[in-house]
Amino acid sequence: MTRLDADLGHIRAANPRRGIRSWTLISTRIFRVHWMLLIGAAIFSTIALTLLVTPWIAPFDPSSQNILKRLASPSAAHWFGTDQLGRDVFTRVLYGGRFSVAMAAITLILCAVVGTIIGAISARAGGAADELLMRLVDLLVAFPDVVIALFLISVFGPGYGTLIVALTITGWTPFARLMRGLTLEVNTKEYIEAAEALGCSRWFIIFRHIIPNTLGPIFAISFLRFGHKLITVGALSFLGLGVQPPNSDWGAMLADARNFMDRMPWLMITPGLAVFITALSVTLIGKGIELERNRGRDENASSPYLK
Amino acid sequence: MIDTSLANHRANPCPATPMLSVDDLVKHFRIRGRLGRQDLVRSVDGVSLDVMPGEVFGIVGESGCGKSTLARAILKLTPVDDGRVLFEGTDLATLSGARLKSFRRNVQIVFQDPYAALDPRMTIEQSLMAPLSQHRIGTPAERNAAIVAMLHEVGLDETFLPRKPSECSGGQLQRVVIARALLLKPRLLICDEPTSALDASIRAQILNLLMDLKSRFGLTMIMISHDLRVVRYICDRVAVMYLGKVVELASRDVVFSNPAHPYTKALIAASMLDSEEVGGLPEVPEGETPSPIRPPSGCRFHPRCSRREALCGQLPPRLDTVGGAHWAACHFPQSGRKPEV
Amino acid sequence: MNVFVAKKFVIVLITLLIVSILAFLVPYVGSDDPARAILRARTVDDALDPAAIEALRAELGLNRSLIAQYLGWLWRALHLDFGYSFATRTAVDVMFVQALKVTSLLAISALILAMVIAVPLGTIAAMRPARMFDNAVTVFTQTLIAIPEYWAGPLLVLFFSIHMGWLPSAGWRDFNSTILPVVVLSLRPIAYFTQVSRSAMVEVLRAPYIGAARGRGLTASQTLVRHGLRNGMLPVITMFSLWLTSLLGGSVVVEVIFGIPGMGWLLYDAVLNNDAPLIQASIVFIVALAALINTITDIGYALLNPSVRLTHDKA
Amino acid sequence: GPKDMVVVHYRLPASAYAMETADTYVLMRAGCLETLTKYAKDGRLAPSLAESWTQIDDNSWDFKIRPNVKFQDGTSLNAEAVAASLNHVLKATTPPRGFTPAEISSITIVDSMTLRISTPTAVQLLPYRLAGPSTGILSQAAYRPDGINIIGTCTGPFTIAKENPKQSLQLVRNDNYWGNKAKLTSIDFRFISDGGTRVAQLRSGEAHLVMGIPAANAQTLKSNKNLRVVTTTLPRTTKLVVNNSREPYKDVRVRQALQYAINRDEIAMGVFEGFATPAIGPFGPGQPWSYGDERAIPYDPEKAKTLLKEAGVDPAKLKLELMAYTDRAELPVLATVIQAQLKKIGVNADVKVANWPAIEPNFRAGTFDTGLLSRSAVTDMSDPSGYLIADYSCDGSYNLGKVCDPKIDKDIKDAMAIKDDAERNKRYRAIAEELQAKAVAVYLVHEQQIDGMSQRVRNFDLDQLGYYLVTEELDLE
Amino acid sequence: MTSIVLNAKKEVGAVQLAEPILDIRNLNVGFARNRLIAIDALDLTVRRGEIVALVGESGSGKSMTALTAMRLLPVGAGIISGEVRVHGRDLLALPPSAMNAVRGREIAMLYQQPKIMLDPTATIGRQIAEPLQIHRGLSLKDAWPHVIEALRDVGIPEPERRAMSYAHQLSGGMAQRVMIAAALSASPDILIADEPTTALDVTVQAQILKLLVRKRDEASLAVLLITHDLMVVSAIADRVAVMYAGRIVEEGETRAVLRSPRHPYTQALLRSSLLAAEEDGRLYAIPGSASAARGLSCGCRYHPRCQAARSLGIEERCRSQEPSLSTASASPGHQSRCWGVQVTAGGMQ
Ligand SMILES: Nc1ncnc2c1ncn2[C@@H]1O[C@H](COP(=O)(O)OP(=O)(O)OP(=O)(O)O)[C@@H](O)[C@H]1O
Ligand SMILES: Nc1ncnc2c1ncn2[C@@H]1O[C@H](COP(=O)(O)OP(=O)(O)OP(=O)(O)O)[C@@H](O)[C@H]1O
Ligand SMILES: [Mg+2]
Ligand SMILES: [Mg+2]
Repeated sequence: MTRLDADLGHIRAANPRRGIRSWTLISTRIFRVHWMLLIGAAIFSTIALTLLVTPWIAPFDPSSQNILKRLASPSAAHWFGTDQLGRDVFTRVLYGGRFSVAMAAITLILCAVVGTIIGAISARAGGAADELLMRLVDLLVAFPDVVIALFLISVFGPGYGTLIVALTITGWTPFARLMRGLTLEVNTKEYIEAAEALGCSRWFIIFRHIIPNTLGPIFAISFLRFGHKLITVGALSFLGLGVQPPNSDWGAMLADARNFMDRMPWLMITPGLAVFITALSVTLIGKGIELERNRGRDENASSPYLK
Repeated sequence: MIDTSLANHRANPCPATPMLSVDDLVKHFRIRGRLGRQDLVRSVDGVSLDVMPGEVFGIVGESGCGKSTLARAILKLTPVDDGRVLFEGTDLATLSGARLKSFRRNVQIVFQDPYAALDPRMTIEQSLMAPLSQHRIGTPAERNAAIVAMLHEVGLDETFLPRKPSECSGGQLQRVVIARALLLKPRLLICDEPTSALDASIRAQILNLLMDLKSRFGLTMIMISHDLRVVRYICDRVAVMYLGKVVELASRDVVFSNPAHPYTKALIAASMLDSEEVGGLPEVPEGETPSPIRPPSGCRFHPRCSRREALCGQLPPRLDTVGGAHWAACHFPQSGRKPEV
Repeated sequence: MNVFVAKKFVIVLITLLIVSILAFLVPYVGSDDPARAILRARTVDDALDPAAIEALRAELGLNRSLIAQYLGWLWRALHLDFGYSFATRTAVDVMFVQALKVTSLLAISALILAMVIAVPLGTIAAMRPARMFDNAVTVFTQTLIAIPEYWAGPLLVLFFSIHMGWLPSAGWRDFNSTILPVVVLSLRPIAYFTQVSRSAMVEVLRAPYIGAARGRGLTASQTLVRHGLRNGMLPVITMFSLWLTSLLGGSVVVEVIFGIPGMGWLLYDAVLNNDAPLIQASIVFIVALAALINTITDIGYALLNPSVRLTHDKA
Repeated sequence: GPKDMVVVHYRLPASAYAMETADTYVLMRAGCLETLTKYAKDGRLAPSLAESWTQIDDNSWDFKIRPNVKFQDGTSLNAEAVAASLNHVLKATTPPRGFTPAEISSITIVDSMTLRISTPTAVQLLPYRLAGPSTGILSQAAYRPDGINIIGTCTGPFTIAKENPKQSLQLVRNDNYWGNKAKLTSIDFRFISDGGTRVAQLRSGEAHLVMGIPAANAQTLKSNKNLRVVTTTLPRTTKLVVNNSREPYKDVRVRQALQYAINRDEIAMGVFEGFATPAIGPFGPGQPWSYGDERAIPYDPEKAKTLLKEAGVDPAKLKLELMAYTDRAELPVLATVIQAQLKKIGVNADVKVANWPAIEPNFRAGTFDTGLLSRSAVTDMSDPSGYLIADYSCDGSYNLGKVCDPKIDKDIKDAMAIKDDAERNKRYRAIAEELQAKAVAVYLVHEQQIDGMSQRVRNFDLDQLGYYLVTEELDLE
Repeated sequence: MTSIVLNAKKEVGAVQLAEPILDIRNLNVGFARNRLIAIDALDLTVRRGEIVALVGESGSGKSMTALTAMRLLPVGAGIISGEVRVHGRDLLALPPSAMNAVRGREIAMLYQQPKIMLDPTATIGRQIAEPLQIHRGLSLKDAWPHVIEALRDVGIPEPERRAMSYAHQLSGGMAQRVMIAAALSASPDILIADEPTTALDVTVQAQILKLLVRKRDEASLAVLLITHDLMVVSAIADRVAVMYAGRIVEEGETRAVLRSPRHPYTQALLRSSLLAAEEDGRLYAIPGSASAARGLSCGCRYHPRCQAARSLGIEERCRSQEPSLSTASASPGHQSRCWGVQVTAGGMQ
């Protein structure tokens, strides 16, 4: 042992380090990702895969009725029991999930694309255009997304197109805000100025500097918003404005189940749990990405001033 | 080598046409607080100067006096409000597209903070490759060779190519930044405080490097600094700025030995250049540089000036010659010894 | 300053004008005839009398041209007369004020509850970032974000009202009846406020002036109270106002689940009934209120954070 | 102790208690609003604010106003007050059906306690119409220019002390009531539109009496020892409207095939949880003009197939469109059940679900095959003629099925002209049989009103029309 | 100009044996995680009414020394051994609560960037009042006259109005004056100033330094002035300690150290910091970098860069053995840590 080690060992004794948390270490050592990201990704990919192969693995036809076996409790045949028409709830949760998750994904991607483009334009254009766009964002924030969706549905009638448009109209704002902020921030960086001074083209600056430096946060927020989208899609269905019967999704199943709430709590617990777990898994992914990005920075260092 | 190049410029201090001339340049920033109210920051407020081919032109002044803004305007990195910048006779305002691009090859800048000047996500190699590929210089193989050669030129080697900026020290990064600027073989290099973020020992290394490169590449340089020692060592001519204006402009020796403007004098005194003499604290003007948002009327230095008179608060002095190539913006310039060259 | 205020005022007015035009058009673009919708809401008989529909259209002025209707509406609106709700025949402003009272009580209680929980949580997490407690708080907030209100609401009712019989399951009468909706509505704000106050606090606690305060002899807790919280609260305040603006339109889901006569329910009904005056007025009202809240926040923010104050009296 | 009861009503007042609207039902059910006549338990007409009435000639009736009745604000009830009330509703932009200027020519004061109502044509049923909530009587103070004031303006056993908009009415006993004094001292009369929430209020003990229990919950409530579920058969039938003007449904055999293809028991059980009666025809059992279950149509898919074959319709090629609106929660479910049942005779049904405003235009335009409809045969009078004319006469205002049969038209007209009640009802019954035989629509179930209450509730006795919910007799143990 | 210095010297001479206020003994501080010893067996004394300058290039451990004395070390840093005595009491042995009572009362600190050292949301008056509230138990109201007085004392015009303003309304120089007022408001005995003028304009730098000198003279304040600027040292310091890679390599009276530096590092530092052209027209730059010294476990930390060792031919000794801090010249208290000095005994050229 060198003198350095001996001396520093002295600190170690005085300053006992916290114990090694092995499970988080496995995640960071083996997979090189934040453990939240790992857990979220594991859950979400399982869910996504299950929903993808639902038509092949679902034990029943989602609309086959059996009045005699209605409102049955969970059993070996019906894992989540049956609903008031004797349909298999497990099957319906799977099929409902296909709709919920697909709807959330479609609107999310639209929101991300629209919002990112508008945000970037707003930041680069500046001036009146910027002011106008940001006022628009303020305006949209003042209305709950469900209410705006309601307006649109009242105008254009219910339907998947309306639903997607409604959720996109209200959903692009966080992306635009974030992108605008990021672009403005990156724009002030000296390396952008340096690239300009070097005669690099605008596209080079956008694609090599701005996008790589903004994509990470956009990616993280996309996952964080995914959960939100899933819940909003469900809310509209819950209010009877989303998915149209005889199709069903998690929100609509919850609305139906409310009438049987006390008699068959399973009917309400399972679709809700499905929304919850799916939303949680994606937000964990988003949070994981965010924490991962910040890991190197001293973001995580605690304050030296409060000992 | 350096000696000869310096000697060259000394021999012919004033060739007929300036390489760069800045003509009554004005740059005001509009700023707005959260609760509104627009303010004008008069960062550069009527600056004129000429830079001759081959010389090292120094710009000194305290923080916020507009040095960097002037540099950015010269590089056409920021639009100007008034005045012109001519590079070899061409008005920068007329440049765009391909002509702007070729101007970019002629004038380059080295920034103060090397960490900020390099994209943290790019490797050194990518950062160095960008100017060459953007200007379509050479084949990929030639570009590689040029990059490696330039790294050696600045005292680094190819082991730095795959590194990210976070894996290098400040001094090393500043060398990379210099290498990147020189890859385009510019004729004018603007150094905006290239050493102020660096340690004293590294500062000397970088300045040595810059002087080496200047002679090897035949560069004309503008050296921006608030450190009079750097300016005294490196520059041929010096402009002193105060609150967006040039207050004194002369050859280095004249400025240091016979400053005409009281601010220049104060700056030299406060910098405590002659340190071998263990001495006390110098007498310095009271107060601090006012905000460029509401600069004082008349001579901008007058509230702090020990020699002020009524006139100073009313009439802004013009930058006028006080003897040959020695210019000062002062109503009552110091009438001192004649410059001893 | 005055120029700025005037300018801001003009911007708000122009926004309101544009919004009012859009708002005005909304009920007329739809497929459903307002007169029909109203009549359906009023009568017990499923069959609607065509003569009655016509009479109602005439009474409501729906036969006039859109421009005439808009100008008439705007003129009355300028006199603060927003007309009567088609469906309920009550003065729109009266309904609006009633609903707004309820919603603001609901929203502000939920947000204050969220603050009370979130700020200490965020602060404690920020004191030792990336440690156990912080990670637990992060997972906790993610969990809250992932809980749908329309699931949490019925579940809480199932447990607290139906099984235990402790709390009312719906309505907006007394203190007890507000507990469940406020709690459900506060779930997401708790999560977001915690996240914001945590990251703000991490920043603030590492700020040099905290160290300088310790250097003057303040204890850790004195420093936290005197210099930490105030600075750390700033982003939370911004977030508070953002949430408040967005909850002005009511939380539709919570209000519908718990039968709370607030803005969300009002708007929901208005849209379902195609109640033109109500839709129009509430859009304009909400935008105006949002502008008001934004301004108040700006001022409040300036009071707390002097560096954004108007004064530029640099020495 | 103080008898304070919580009653939950399923529908919110939507029109600020305007007298021509359904909001008057709320006032009536709250034990506040009273009418000149009322229905007795046996469905016959009984005196209320009118002591008696006599028909003067074909076109006019005299009503003797009950003496010594005071409005809750202290003013006295007299012919003038009644005339003012009735004239008010008559003058509304959209007066209630059966009490419009077209049907009432004048209301005159004969003396201070006698009122004469004249009609342009002979109307046998006028006294019945005066039992409808819209013809309820309020004091002068109720009629304000900005709407109806409901506080202290009724004559009923309960006074509205306070209104919490969209939430509840605070009722207190009217100690000056002209009839028997109410047993309860005060009532919290709440409005909750969500069925699940209403049930939760009952389950949690917050409410004592809940009007309108969703069928889905009734069974659970029934099994709860502390609760009681009371059903009342409503004059409301859920039917499958068939577009009589469209191929191939023009053919009576095709419509009959649909009648046989549907298993009404399964629907009543599965969709309505047993809280509905399988339909026997257009009118449910227990109404004076309904026939027994002898004409109920059995579930017979084989017969349905045969009928289709006879009509020359290939079930596999029949792409039947089935509309259902969401405003009644059970209809979409019902649609999926019918879809499954039709599948058994080889017919593929295409279910289309939307809210009523989106469905209605299709009904009106006749651009549909079949659609579900929940329809009440009587609204505010004990006579089905309005329903029959609107729904089944050629130019009926609500003839969604596009039924047009001159014989039916004539039968209805003839029946209405008959003065004798018994005879008239017999003719209505015959029309009902005819409708069933001609399969103008497929009648599915007769709906029931399901009300739930705590075992402590006494003397709850809701009438078929659902008018009298809170009465002076209602009590809490 | 020179006269000021001579005056100062005279006084120092007079109080040569003044009591030590801050006495750092054999201090070792390190970062276990980075395997780095930041301060290595450091001894340093600051006496009453004396300005001691601590110089050295970036990363040599100057700030760590200051923070250790304040016991405000960054996370991960640990004190391995040593004592920091103030008035003879070892601060490192105090319980944390007792340390709160010492900070601001006995020992205070000034930082490099005054503007970010002030809470942006509190008036500067409040912040100056804090030490009075904490240490003297005064209410804000009672403390206020002292606050105004303190502001006036550090040369801020219109102190009544300024006390109510916020950090962002101040210029850098003014903010540093406020920081001085806050640091000194509970009249501590020693002020540790960590590069107090680096972020300021040169004309303002002289004003701030003047203020420190005045405080030393008027209040017999002991000042530990951390800087990398030798010109500042020469202008105001009574004594100077040169730090290299965590340890003191030379120490003595300012005039003696700067006029006749003994340690090769001090010499090189002096030579390079002047930025004056050498004979060849180039600037002198210290070869190599200091970071290498951190890895060394024995020998002189400077030996990889030391030309003197090579020219004297004592490289072997320098590599393997650690020189001790020993008297280097006739000047009293002038010591250096160099084999070369000890070998030649008379000093080097
Ligand atoms: N983008 C900008 N927007 C607003 N004001 C600006 C902007 N850039 C510079 N300024 C202001 O212009 C003035 C001059 O700035 P500049 O950066 O040119 O000074 P400088 O002499 O380079 O100072 P330093 O020595 O600190 O680098 C300063 O007051 C600064 O605040
Ligand atoms: N938080 C930290 N974590 C790890 N190492 C640190 C930390 N702070 C300082 N160090 C290390 O401790 C050593 C001494 O640092 P210190 O800040 O005392 O240097 P300094 O002499 O004040 O330098 P400067 O002139 O740049 O302020 C350096 O090598 C530095 O890298
Ligand atoms: Mg600059
Ligand atoms: Mg330091």
